[in-house]
Amino acid sequence: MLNVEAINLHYGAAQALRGVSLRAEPGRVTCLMGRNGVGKSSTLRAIIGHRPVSGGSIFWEGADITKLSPDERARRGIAYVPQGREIFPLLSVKENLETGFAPLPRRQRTIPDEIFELFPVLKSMLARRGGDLSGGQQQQLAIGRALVTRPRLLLLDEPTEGIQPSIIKDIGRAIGWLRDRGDMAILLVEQYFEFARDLADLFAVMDRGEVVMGGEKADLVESEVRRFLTV
Amino acid sequence: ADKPPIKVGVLHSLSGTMAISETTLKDVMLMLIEEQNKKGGVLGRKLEPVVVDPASNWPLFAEKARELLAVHKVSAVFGCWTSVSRKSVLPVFEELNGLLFYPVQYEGEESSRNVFYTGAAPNQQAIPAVDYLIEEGIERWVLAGTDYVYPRTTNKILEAYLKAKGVQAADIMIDYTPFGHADWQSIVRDIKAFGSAGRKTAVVSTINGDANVPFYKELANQGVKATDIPVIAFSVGEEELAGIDTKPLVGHLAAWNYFQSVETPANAEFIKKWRAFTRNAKRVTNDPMEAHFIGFNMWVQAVEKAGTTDPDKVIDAMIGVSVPNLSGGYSAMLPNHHITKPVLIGEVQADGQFETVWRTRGLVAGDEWSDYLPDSKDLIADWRAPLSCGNFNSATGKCGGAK
Amino acid sequence: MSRTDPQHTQLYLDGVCVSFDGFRALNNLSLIIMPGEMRAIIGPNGAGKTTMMDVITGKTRPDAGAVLFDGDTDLTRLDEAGIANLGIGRKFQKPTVFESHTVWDNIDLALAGRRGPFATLFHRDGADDQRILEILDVIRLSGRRHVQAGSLSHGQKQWLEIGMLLAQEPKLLLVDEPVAGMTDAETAETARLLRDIAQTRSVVVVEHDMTFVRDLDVKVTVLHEGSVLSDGSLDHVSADPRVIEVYLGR
Amino acid sequence: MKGGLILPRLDRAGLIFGAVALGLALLVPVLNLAVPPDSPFHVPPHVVALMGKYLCYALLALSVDLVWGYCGILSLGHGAFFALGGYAMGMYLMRQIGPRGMYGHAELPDFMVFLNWQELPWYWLGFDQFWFAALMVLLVPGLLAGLLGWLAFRSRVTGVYLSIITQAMTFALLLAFFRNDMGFGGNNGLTDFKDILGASIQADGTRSALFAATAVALALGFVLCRWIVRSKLGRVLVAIRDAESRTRFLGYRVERYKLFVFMISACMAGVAGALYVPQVGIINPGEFSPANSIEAVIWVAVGGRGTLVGPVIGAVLVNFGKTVLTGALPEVWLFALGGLFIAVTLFLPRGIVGLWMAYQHRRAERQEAATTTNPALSEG
Amino acid sequence: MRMLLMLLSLLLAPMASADVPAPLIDALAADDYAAREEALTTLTQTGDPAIVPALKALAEGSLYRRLSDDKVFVGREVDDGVTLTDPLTGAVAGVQPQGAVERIRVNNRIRRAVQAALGALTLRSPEAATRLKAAESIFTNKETEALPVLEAALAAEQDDRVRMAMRQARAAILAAGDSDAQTKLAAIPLIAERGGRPALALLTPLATDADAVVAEAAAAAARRIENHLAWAAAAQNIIYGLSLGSVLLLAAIGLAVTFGVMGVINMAHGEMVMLGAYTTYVVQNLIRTSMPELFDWSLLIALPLAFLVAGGVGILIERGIIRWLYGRPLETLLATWGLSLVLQQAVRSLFGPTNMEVGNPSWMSGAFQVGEVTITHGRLWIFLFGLIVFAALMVLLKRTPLGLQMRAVTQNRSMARAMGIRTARVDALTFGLGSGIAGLAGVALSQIDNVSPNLGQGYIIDSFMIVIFGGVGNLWGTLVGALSLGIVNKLLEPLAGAVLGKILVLVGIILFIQARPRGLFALKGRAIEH
Ligand SMILES: Nc1ncnc2c1ncn2[C@@H]1O[C@H](COP(=O)(O)OP(=O)(O)OP(=O)(O)O)[C@@H](O)[C@H]1O
Ligand SMILES: Nc1ncnc2c1ncn2[C@@H]1O[C@H](COP(=O)(O)OP(=O)(O)OP(=O)(O)O)[C@@H](O)[C@H]1O
Ligand SMILES: NC(N)=O
Ligand SMILES: [Mg+2]
Ligand SMILES: [Mg+2]
Repeated sequence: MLNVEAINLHYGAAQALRGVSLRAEPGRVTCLMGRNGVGKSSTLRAIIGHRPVSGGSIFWEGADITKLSPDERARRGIAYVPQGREIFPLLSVKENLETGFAPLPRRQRTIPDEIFELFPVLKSMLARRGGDLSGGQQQQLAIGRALVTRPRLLLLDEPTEGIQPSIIKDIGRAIGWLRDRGDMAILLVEQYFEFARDLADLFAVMDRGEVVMGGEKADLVESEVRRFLTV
Repeated sequence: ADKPPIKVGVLHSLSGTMAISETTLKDVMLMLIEEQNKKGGVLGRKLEPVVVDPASNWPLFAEKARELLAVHKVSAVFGCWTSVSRKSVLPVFEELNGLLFYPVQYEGEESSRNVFYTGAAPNQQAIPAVDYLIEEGIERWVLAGTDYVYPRTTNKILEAYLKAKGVQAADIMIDYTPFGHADWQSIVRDIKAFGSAGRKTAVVSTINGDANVPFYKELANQGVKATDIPVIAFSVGEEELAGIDTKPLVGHLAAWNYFQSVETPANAEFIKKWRAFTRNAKRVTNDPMEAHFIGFNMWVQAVEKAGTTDPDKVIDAMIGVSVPNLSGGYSAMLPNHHITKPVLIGEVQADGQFETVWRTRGLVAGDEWSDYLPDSKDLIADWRAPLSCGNFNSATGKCGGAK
Repeated sequence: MSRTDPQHTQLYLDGVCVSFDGFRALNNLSLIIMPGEMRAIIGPNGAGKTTMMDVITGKTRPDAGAVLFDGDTDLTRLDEAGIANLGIGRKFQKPTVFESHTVWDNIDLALAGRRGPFATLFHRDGADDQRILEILDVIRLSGRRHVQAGSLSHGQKQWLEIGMLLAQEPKLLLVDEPVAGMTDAETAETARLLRDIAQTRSVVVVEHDMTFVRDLDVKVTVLHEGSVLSDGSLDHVSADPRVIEVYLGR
Repeated sequence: MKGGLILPRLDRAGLIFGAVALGLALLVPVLNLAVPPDSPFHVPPHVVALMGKYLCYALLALSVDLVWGYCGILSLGHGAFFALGGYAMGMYLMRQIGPRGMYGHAELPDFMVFLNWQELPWYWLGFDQFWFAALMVLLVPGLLAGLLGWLAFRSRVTGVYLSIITQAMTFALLLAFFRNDMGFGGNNGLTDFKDILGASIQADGTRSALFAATAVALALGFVLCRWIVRSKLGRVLVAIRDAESRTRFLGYRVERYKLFVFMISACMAGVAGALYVPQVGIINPGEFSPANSIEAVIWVAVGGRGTLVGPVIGAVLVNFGKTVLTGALPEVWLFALGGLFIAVTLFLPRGIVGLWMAYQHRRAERQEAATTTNPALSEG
Repeated sequence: MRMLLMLLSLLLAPMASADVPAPLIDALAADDYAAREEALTTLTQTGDPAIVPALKALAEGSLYRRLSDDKVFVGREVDDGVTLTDPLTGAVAGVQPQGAVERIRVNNRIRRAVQAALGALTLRSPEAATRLKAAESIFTNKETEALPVLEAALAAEQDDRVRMAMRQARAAILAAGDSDAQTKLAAIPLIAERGGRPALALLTPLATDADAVVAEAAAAAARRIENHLAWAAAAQNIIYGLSLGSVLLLAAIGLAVTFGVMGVINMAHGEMVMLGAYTTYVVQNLIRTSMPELFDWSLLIALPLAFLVAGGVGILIERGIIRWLYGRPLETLLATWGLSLVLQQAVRSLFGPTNMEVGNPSWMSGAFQVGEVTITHGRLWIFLFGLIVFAALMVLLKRTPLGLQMRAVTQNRSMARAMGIRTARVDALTFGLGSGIAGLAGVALSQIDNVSPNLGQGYIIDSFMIVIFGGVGNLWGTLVGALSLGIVNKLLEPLAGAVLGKILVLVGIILFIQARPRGLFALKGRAIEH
């Protein structure tokens, strides 16, 4: 169970997050929405540890991880699919996937077949350099790579960006399947409203660095949310 | 006792490429000054060394020379190794009327009123060395050098000299390499090939500094023995040998004016003091150190003679000063600001020392303007009044160019 | 299609092939854009859409085929700058802006104008302020104009790049996934903007967002494995079973 | 109203800088020549020479910064342009010696005489004329930079590849000038100069004049650089530095821009070298050594890359430090200098000027943060 | 059977039984070199093999004069003096303190005379190899006086190879002397058969012999040999090139990790090499003083230590300095430059500025001959070592999880952390690895170059050049780049000279980079744009 409690985050003197609080639970999908530049990615960066928070705390599985390094967080079962893919450009597709072995004990160091079922194109391009892939292929690789680590918390930053419709549907199904397995908490940042609505169990809407609305899906009033997503 | 000390500048590179050779000279100067102070200094005043580091950087040499003379107002400077460093500081010494003692064998072709050349001129090293080898029956010659002025000039002189002795051009091979040349495989092979023509061959090496170690290592590896093709070097002394395993090199030669192995009481004393000063029972001595020893003692004597450190007076007093050298005998300062020295040929021994196998009967007077170069054979230097000229042309009867 | 006369076309691609170490990214691709036409290009990931833009803008040289601009200019002989100066502007799939320049300077650099070193050296500052302000307004970044572009969020960079494209005033715009990472409202806004632009120039848009493509309301070309799989109206191609199979999914 | 928050302030600093340089050009000669030696305000001649040398280095650093700081071309061979300018000047100075050389030869420099050269090589012709030498000071480095740049930028050699070939260039020149057969005096180089423009090179007046000329050249170089970087061309350069290929897609011919600044920068370095030689009295191949070029880059980094004041401050400071330390701590000064370089990188990531800029920047940001409620606020 | 032959040959030896009078040997202790040489001549004229030990001792400098009675002994230095043995009988004559004996000095002339004398004397040695060497020695010295001894030995010789060598030696003497045309003509094929430069040196004067037939035959033979030598020289140049290339490879390969993989412009790389060389020195020094018998192992002991020392220092550097500079690659130039100054000065302060002596173990010394091509052992080992290091590094980077992590971290540090890779550890290990390899290179370089504080400076430019030439980030490029630059260098050197050759190589690199702006093995495709 992830508990983000009133975190602040600064870029230099500019404050990007103001008292953001969030929750993510195993077996459920938390969906984070908001316009461009409101701080969604910043929130995920704070959770994985790429940026230090300047206030507040982050708890994961009961422990305070606010001060831990990103690799330690990864070892505790948090995986991250960043916006912009962040593929290792000169590593082959296979090697990109194998970087996910780092936090695993030796006997678990295999690439799960589900990944190739979900993204068949990766299987056919194992030897190609990650940087040579098309944008959408890279996005698929980034998701696959995160799954290799067998995470218990999956952070997805706009995972459908640049992906063809059929695979978006597959990803939706996959996320649903992972959720239904019940052992994984999923925090999803998504602009694509329908996709988010279909998957979310919990939601939070951000504006200007703050969470302005949030709660159970049942409480979600579509028009209210849409208000925060319009320009 | 309260008289202000006399400052003495020490201008040797303590860092950079030349530190390897020059640092020792700085230490020797400190030792000589300390010794002199124990004897009560000069003119009843203590000597105070001013050490600076020109860092093997030639313009920095000029800057530091200026600093020594203009800021520290030193009475004399002992320094430089490479010719270019000397060339760099020369105008400074002339402008500010300072005294420089230059302790390293060099190409000659220079005489400045403000510089005293205590190292060998070509006729005090190269020519006798070649004479020795001719006597040994050498007929083919490899002149191998680092590509800079000293080897170029020395080899020009030697080439002219050898040809004057009847050696054919085909029997002379000249080869230049860059500073710090490290891969000698081909050149050693070529030397071997040149030397296997059935006539006795020797290598005259003006290879400088760092390049020597890999050169000798390659000689050893390719099995070039002194009995087959001896190498005679002008820049390889005890310090350089200290970095090489000399067992395979026994018998190769060097020409100097001093070897550590020279058995004179003065030398034994010097070595003892040096080892005590450096607190190292194995420290070696070498020729430029001896040159500083001579130069320093000459300066002390000249200052005592002049009764002042005033440069003009000391410069005049220097000529004719004569002090014991370490190889046996007295070296005297000549009117051309070069000195008289014995020339010794030594063979490398397994312990890294040289054994003298030949020496000139008497002392050889340093000849600044070579007799073997067409444009300099008419020139002489004589800094005594009334001539007082560094490049007097005896053919035209005029003192050329410089003041 | 490859028989068509290139004359009077804005962009003319015929039989273009590109391969990377044996992998055929473009396979005998032919495509024609007429002046003032807007075309949407869709197709599976890896179909070759970005590669096609690389070929048009001179980033990648085709192994074979003709690429003509304005009916007669052979683009394969020109370098990137030369092509850009013909009036071909591009927005990249991954937003690329000058990170250490301000938002303002990014637009300023993109503004149409002479591109030579001496022209820029003697360029009078302030002459284009009005135009820059207009563009900033359109992309809603006026308030951040003095901020370094590197500190923009992902979506803001997308907008900035669109702004740079506008500033360039090209004859042909190549827009690779303009709405990725935008909210639905922004997506609609972008579609409107592109339609405006297309009044006066030719536009090629690549997108996976079908709502957006529908909003554009133009002819759609579907690429697959480096060549055209199908084209026509969105409704037409959406009904094509092959398109559903490889792209839209069920 | 553009150019961010920092540049306008640097601008003022820039103006101040120009004024200081010109002031020095006047003041130092006056303090040297007109003030009696026993006055505390007297500047002794050796200090004039030293300061002149620093300012030459400063001009070199400025030229390095123009290409590195603003265009991302890390040249590890700028010392070559400096040295070529120096050699051009040195050749002029050699010719001025005339028959006053050791051998009294009317035309041939001494080093040619004793290596048996019979006549002056063709490439020495014309150097007896100051205007010709001055032209060569600009032309030779400029053309070499043009050739290398044309080759390299055209085929898009960038980053470390470019750095290393510039290094290869200076290293090759080092070896070439080393060769006595080249006719540039081999390792000893050119020395023993006597006159420049008819004035004795050792006269205090000449020294002061040379110093003043250097200060003026530095001020001019500064103004030139400032003009370039503040123009739209300057912004294109920075764009090239940060995203070269993106700049191309906007229609800028990157190679022309690079060539333009590279050549200008080489000419500036050449001028610096030309002013350096009469003040230090020697030019030899050592100036081509790659270490010298690296050092110039380091002055820039110490002072602050991508600012124009930075390189000047860096060059003067590092060289002043060297002067002091090689005299005061001859045995350990390398520890101090090396330590300084490490410390600057670690603690002053943007150099000395960067420190000041960071302070200004923080202040500005705080002000901005105080007036705006939300940084993420966009108009919409 | 062999015993029998040996006895036979001893009996046949004409002068073997003659007793050598001791005063002849004592005369070797004469005052000056000329007198000593004369004494030597007299001594060798006895032709008695019994003087061989004395001659060998003389050449090696272990012949002593006892001051008390001017008698000459073979001496061996021991702790408290010199152990003397009688040069003829081998009887021990006690230990004398250092001051009581004096070493008999020799010069090259005496060494040469001894060598020639030994050549003749050892023609009847029981060892075939020694006889072969003696024959070879006569071939090169061509001393007419050796002819009778040689002919006698030839008559008794049974070993085919030795016989051949002796016949060639005989031919050499005859051809060099003023024999008749017939004899010379007979000698020419034999000499030609031996081949090589010494043969050529013999044939060249014969080619201008008064006798036209002799001249013709000699000229033809000389041409054949010259032809053969030209081929050999070409092969030799290639081998030199490979050898130089392997030195460059070793120097550069560590940089291929710190610079090529990590992107650190590591100006202190040369100093890591230097640390490796100094480690070798320290190891050898310890071995010399405490366990001289281990000397031949010194390099093998030094290798892991040099790796650890340089690698350890590398890790300290990474943790202390480099790690703050990721993302600012150009600034690593500044910091590592400073570092290299500090390290050089530190070594200078610690060990002094002069060269340190690092010896070659016996297996690294000398050379062997393949036809006319000489291969020195040291160079061969360095070549093999370079390849081994290369292969090991390749396996580590491409086949191990650590290697994968190293590459991942340097390509995208923050994403690597998010994947759970301990970037701090991996960074330290990568830099340590590159530095450690540089240390290994130092061990190898200590065998052929100066061990001084400037050691590293000599290699840093070449190393960068090679990594760039091969293509940054491509190990194969570094390998091929180093070897090909080595070969090109060595092919140019005989044509243009060392200085001009080097300039041409540099210009070549500049032009090459125009053609391949990202090096020999440039990475292509989109991937590199990131
Ligand atoms: N590296 C950075 N430096 C400075 N400011 C930054 C940086 N990254 C983001 N910001 C600022 O922080 C704010 C929040 O950015 P963030 O990336 O979290 O937005 P987002 O909600 O993910 O937007 P988008 O939908 O466009 O991805 C933005 O105003 C942005 O300008
Ligand atoms: N340098 C390269 N080496 C190998 N394969 C490459 C290279 N560049 C592109 N490819 C391949 O070419 C194909 C076409 O890529 P492209 O980027 O054009 O696709 P796309 O249609 O833009 O896809 P997306 O919708 O995912 O952006 C992909 O399969 C990609 O992996
Ligand atoms: N003077 C010398 N040896 O350079
Ligand atoms: Mg985002
Ligand atoms: Mg694409």
